Amino acid sequence: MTDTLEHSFYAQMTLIRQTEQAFFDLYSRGLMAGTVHTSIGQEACAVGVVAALDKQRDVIFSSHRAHGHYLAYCDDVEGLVAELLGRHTGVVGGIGGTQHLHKHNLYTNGIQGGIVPNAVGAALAEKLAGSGAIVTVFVGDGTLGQGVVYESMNLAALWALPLLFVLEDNRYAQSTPSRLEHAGRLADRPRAFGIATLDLSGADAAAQEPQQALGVDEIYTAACTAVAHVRTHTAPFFLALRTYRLAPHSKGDDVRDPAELAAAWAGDPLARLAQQLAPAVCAALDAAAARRVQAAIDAALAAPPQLINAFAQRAGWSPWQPL
Amino acid sequence: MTDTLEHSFYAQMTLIRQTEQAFFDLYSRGLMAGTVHTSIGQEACAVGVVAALDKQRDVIFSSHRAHGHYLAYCDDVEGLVAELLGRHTGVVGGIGGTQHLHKHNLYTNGIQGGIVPNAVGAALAEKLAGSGAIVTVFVGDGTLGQGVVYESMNLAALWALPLLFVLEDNRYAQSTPSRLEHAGRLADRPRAFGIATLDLSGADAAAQEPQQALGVDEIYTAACTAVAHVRTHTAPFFLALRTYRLAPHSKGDDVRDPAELAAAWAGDPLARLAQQLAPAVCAALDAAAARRVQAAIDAALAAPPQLINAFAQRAGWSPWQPL
Amino acid sequence: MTYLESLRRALHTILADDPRALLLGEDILDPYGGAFKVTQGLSTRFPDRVFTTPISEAAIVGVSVGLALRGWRPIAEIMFGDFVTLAADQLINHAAKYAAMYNGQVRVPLVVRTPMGGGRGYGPTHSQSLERLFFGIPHLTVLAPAHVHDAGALLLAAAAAEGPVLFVENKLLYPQPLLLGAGAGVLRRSERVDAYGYPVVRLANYAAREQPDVTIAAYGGMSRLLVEVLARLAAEEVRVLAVLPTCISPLDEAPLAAAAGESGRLLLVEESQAAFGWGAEVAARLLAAPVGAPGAQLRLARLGAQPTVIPAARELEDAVLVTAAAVEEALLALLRI
Amino acid sequence: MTYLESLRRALHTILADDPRALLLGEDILDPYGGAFKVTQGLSTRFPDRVFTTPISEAAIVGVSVGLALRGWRPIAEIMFGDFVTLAADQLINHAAKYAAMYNGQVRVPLVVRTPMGGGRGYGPTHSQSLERLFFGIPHLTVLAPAHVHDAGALLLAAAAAEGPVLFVENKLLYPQPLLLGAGAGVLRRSERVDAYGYPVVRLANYAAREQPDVTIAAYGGMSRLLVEVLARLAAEEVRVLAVLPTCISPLDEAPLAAAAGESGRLLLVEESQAAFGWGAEVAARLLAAPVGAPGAQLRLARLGAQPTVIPAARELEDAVLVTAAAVEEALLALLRI
Ligand SMILES: Cc1ncc(C[n+]2csc(CCOP(=O)(O)OP(=O)(O)O)c2C)c(N)n1
Ligand SMILES: Cc1ncc(C[n+]2csc(CCOP(=O)(O)OP(=O)(O)O)c2C)c(N)n1
Ligand SMILES: [Mg+2]
Ligand SMILES: [Mg+2]
Repeated sequence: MTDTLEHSFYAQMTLIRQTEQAFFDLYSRGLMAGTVHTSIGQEACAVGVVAALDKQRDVIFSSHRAHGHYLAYCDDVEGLVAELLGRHTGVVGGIGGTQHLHKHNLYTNGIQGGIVPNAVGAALAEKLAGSGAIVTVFVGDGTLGQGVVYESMNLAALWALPLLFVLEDNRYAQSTPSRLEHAGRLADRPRAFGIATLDLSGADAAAQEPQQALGVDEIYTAACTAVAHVRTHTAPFFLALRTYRLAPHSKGDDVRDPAELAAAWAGDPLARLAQQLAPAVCAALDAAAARRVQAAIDAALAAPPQLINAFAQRAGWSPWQPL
Repeated sequence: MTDTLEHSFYAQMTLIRQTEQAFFDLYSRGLMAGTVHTSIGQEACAVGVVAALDKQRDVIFSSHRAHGHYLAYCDDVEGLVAELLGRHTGVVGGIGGTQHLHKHNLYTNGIQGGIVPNAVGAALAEKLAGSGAIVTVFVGDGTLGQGVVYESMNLAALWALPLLFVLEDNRYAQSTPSRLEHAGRLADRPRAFGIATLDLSGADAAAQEPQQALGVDEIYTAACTAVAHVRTHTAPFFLALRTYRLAPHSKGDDVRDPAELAAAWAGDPLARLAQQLAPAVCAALDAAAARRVQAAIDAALAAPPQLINAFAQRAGWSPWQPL
Repeated sequence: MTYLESLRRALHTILADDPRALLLGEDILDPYGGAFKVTQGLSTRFPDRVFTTPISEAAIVGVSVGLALRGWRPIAEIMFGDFVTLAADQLINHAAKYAAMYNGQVRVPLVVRTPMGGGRGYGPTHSQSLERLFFGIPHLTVLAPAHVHDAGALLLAAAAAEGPVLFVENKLLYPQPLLLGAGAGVLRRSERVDAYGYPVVRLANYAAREQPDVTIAAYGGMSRLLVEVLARLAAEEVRVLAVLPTCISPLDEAPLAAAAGESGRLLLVEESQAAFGWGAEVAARLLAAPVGAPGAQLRLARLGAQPTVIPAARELEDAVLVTAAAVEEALLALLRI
Repeated sequence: MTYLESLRRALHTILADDPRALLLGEDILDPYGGAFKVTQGLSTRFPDRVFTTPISEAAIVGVSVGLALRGWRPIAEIMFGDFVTLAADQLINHAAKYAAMYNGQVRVPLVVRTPMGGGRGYGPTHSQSLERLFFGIPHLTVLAPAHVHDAGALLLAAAAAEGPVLFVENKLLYPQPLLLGAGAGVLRRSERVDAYGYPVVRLANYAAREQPDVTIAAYGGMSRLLVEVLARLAAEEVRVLAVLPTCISPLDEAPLAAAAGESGRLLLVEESQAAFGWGAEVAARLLAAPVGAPGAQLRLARLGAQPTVIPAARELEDAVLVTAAAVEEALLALLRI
């Protein structure tokens, strides 16, 4: 791990953290509507995995908790903030909102599991095109409840597709602990389909005691191995990561044991990374991120109102004619 | 294996064989319409597994290739033949036809995989009722392509349900060999969900050389173990059986290598069982079965025409009033 | 009592009264009590009969079908109505098929509850009204209470039904107080039942001796807009009769035809796109009446969402979905023709 | 050339002309060439672009969506139309959503081909016409050729479309020779295009200078019955104009309205249950025309399957599904009102 790399990781993680904290703030001030799922506590997964990818050509799919993946991939805090504030300057014009993002080669959708076969298709697309690109799909532990995920594992293995599954195992799906959702050890599932698997989830579904979320350096190292496997062998890989969601599932809907939460905060990967760096460096990176987030918010709030006409035209209806 | 048991197995298997051969005959004579999927060559699976069940209380789900399961379960050749001949005396009045049978505790449906969560629900029903009954669901190798099968495995294991999965691995789905459909070894999939598994499928999906279909005695012994596990532990079990479909997928649509087929016919489990018994016994059992099948056909063909009115009334519409 | 409380109480009643009643769904255990809190308190009170599930919508419904086939009375929750697509096969090819295809020898008494509708900025995959997929599917009943109905009583009826029911709740109605009884604010409310025995409510913003100028028919979440529009138009002395059924499919058009006949003008409003929606069937039945019959004289219009995705941004969402202003405008336009 | 051959040739043309075209589906490899043989010859000719799949309908469509998003032109086959329920989520919440919800920044040019319809004794889960689920879904086009259309040409058009298309074939039409050209047997055939550019065919069983007594509109497999009924009624000197669109949803009602206007009487026929079906939307649009306009004078009737499962037994299936006799009867009844 070089210094520069760690600085870059910290810069990205603090940007994600501050962007998402700003979202909570904007909600409480009534400036944002709808819902939001933050990756506070899980930034290391996004940053560590995406750092191992080739951003020029690789493809990413994610779902409801994708802000971190988005920022790690394209650093477009302005487009993201404007999107969540419902501005036409948002990356998808305020139409998709938090769960439905797209920029360059990144795609998200709010239906759990549904993106996984799409990612398989994208991996087949790259393989057929001989582009050398690989596809990464981020899924949560709860999302392994969806049958189509297994249809997808089977196809990815059967057709030897360049697809990296990243499981962000935060041990909860919304309010429900993994042990009430899953039988067996999650990482055994891709293995059963013959998919090479690296299990850093740290425990089987039934284990009780909280464990520490992986740090960004561990994730980056593992992701490099995983990416190399996928790219070299043109074959899928499943990377299971232990992580923890420090914020509520969406907003305020947290029923987890406060002691468990406190312990998890004590192991916050962002804070742990900060301890490896000089305090001044962190402070400077924090401040820079804060300035960018604030500027993005200011710009978004100042953006002109929605361009209903333009949207309507693209979507194929006229806002001036009733059906 | 007692003599009586083997006689009984032979009697059932020859009844299934002759019933299904009669179906082909009825088709070629234009007396039957629609489609049919016979279990010719796979009778041992039906007979061996169902013999291990408690027919008074246990529940069975199956799908498109269910005649064998049906006859092994309730011996109702008359109701089955009439059903396939579209008579109102058919077990479900000619409405369901070959793929949609129901009698007592047996249910079939023609959507691959869809019955599996239904079987999970039935297993939960029996567990909640404390009936001591177990549920058996028969699936083909191809059907493991359906995502809902994995949702079901997960739930059966998570909730410790009395559910026996029986995989009839005949290495083909319709025209497609298993190696073009599946990655990895099929029996590893239930194992990944923590389901106790007995793999008598004989090979992983990629193996090429045909192997001999299991005999009814091997299947019965394995099924007894499996059923005991499910009933004693109130927990799911997965029994993977090597078998072979000697007839086409439905009618005439066979594209398999004739040499492979010939080899499989040489290992026909029904013929192998016959070799263990006295020829006179077999001949008597064959003749008895033939008489029953013929009588069932005669009765069905003589049955009065469809009772459209009765069906309409039950289904909630009037045949005499247009919509 | 709110719409949500009424539904929650009904679930308590169902589980208390029928030992065969079961609940299944994602995140339905206490203290969370479901994403929209409709199941709160139930897992505490009936711990053995409330099952939180994995995120497996197909299996949730599929398991419920198996339970129903085997004598239980499952009530399944699909967290957002948008996800019923994942259970479409179980609903259409399993739940709705077994009784008829087994020649009436089994029953599948199953309720699938789910909240539909937009207006909360949840974006394209969490705001739809996809009950339309199930309209006209034989042997499947689609029920949808508005907040002018006794939502809980309807849920009790659904749970007592012989066959499968898709029970459509509405996200924006959850916090609304029910408008029941003869006087619903300034509106006169009356109730009857349709041919299937399910309630149909009429709201009038004019005196009993008067005739309506125009009739409006809608269901589910649209009641929020109707109540607002009727109150506003009362001030402008536009007499509006609203008619709100609860049984959406199969359709008994008679109560709607009767209400429409009183004014000779009918506006059909639905939250989803109007094309191929509920209003299409209502219109087809009412207008295809023999020439000379009252129906054939009807002036009729339909209103629904714009035919595109439901955007997350509030202003765009308002532009796509039906608003009270749009309802009012459509009513006034209908009065002019 | 049969309907089936026409479709098969079109697939050959598509794969030959567009190197980005791909096929996916169950059992589609040679020598089997698909359950209904529509894909025969393709895997031999284009071995790298024809993918046989596991029995995973959701993934078949989901993978196709991913391919389409990334620049390929996938054509997926669902073996029986009854199984589209399993792909409903991918069609509705993925294929039809991406372009609009990403603000027009992507395209999903995807064709999902599938055979619908009964009449072959396949029973309740292999005989339905479930395209109805997808009517009115924004940004999803439902196309359905009849045998009076150039089925293959329509498939070429579907493959060239910008967005997702559900392409509905019909099992009983597969062996039928296409009826193309000006003279389709005793019937006069003419063709125009609707507002979306898709063909609408008119068949008349009377001379060019005559007016029809009655108009009949239908799509897909119903063409088999229409051709039969028109020929028979010609002998009885009942002049019938049949109009058969290929773009079922979204609906351009204008060609149907024009044809209906010529006789003043319209029978709408569809293979699925009529309630909440295609005819409902047609009827609603035609009849809701302003009072005084020609549409409002229309005498209209609908005909569809009985609202129950489609039985396996031949006699029962005939009793549930629409038959030529039922069409004829409905036409004659409509002539009497
Ligand atoms: C098909 C579907 N079912 C349910 C939901 C509602 N939902 C959104 S996120 C979520 C939990 C997801 O858990 P997990 O996959 O572990 O991801 P995490 O939220 O922990 O990041 C649920 C149930 C959904 N969006 N899609
Ligand atoms: C959901 C679904 N997809 C496709 C089919 C068509 N189909 C019927 S049987 C079959 C093959 C099943 O293979 P397998 O499960 O191995 O059973 P086998 O026929 O070998 O007994 C297929 C594809 C179906 N009935 N249901
Ligand atoms: Mg999680
Ligand atoms: Mg098989």
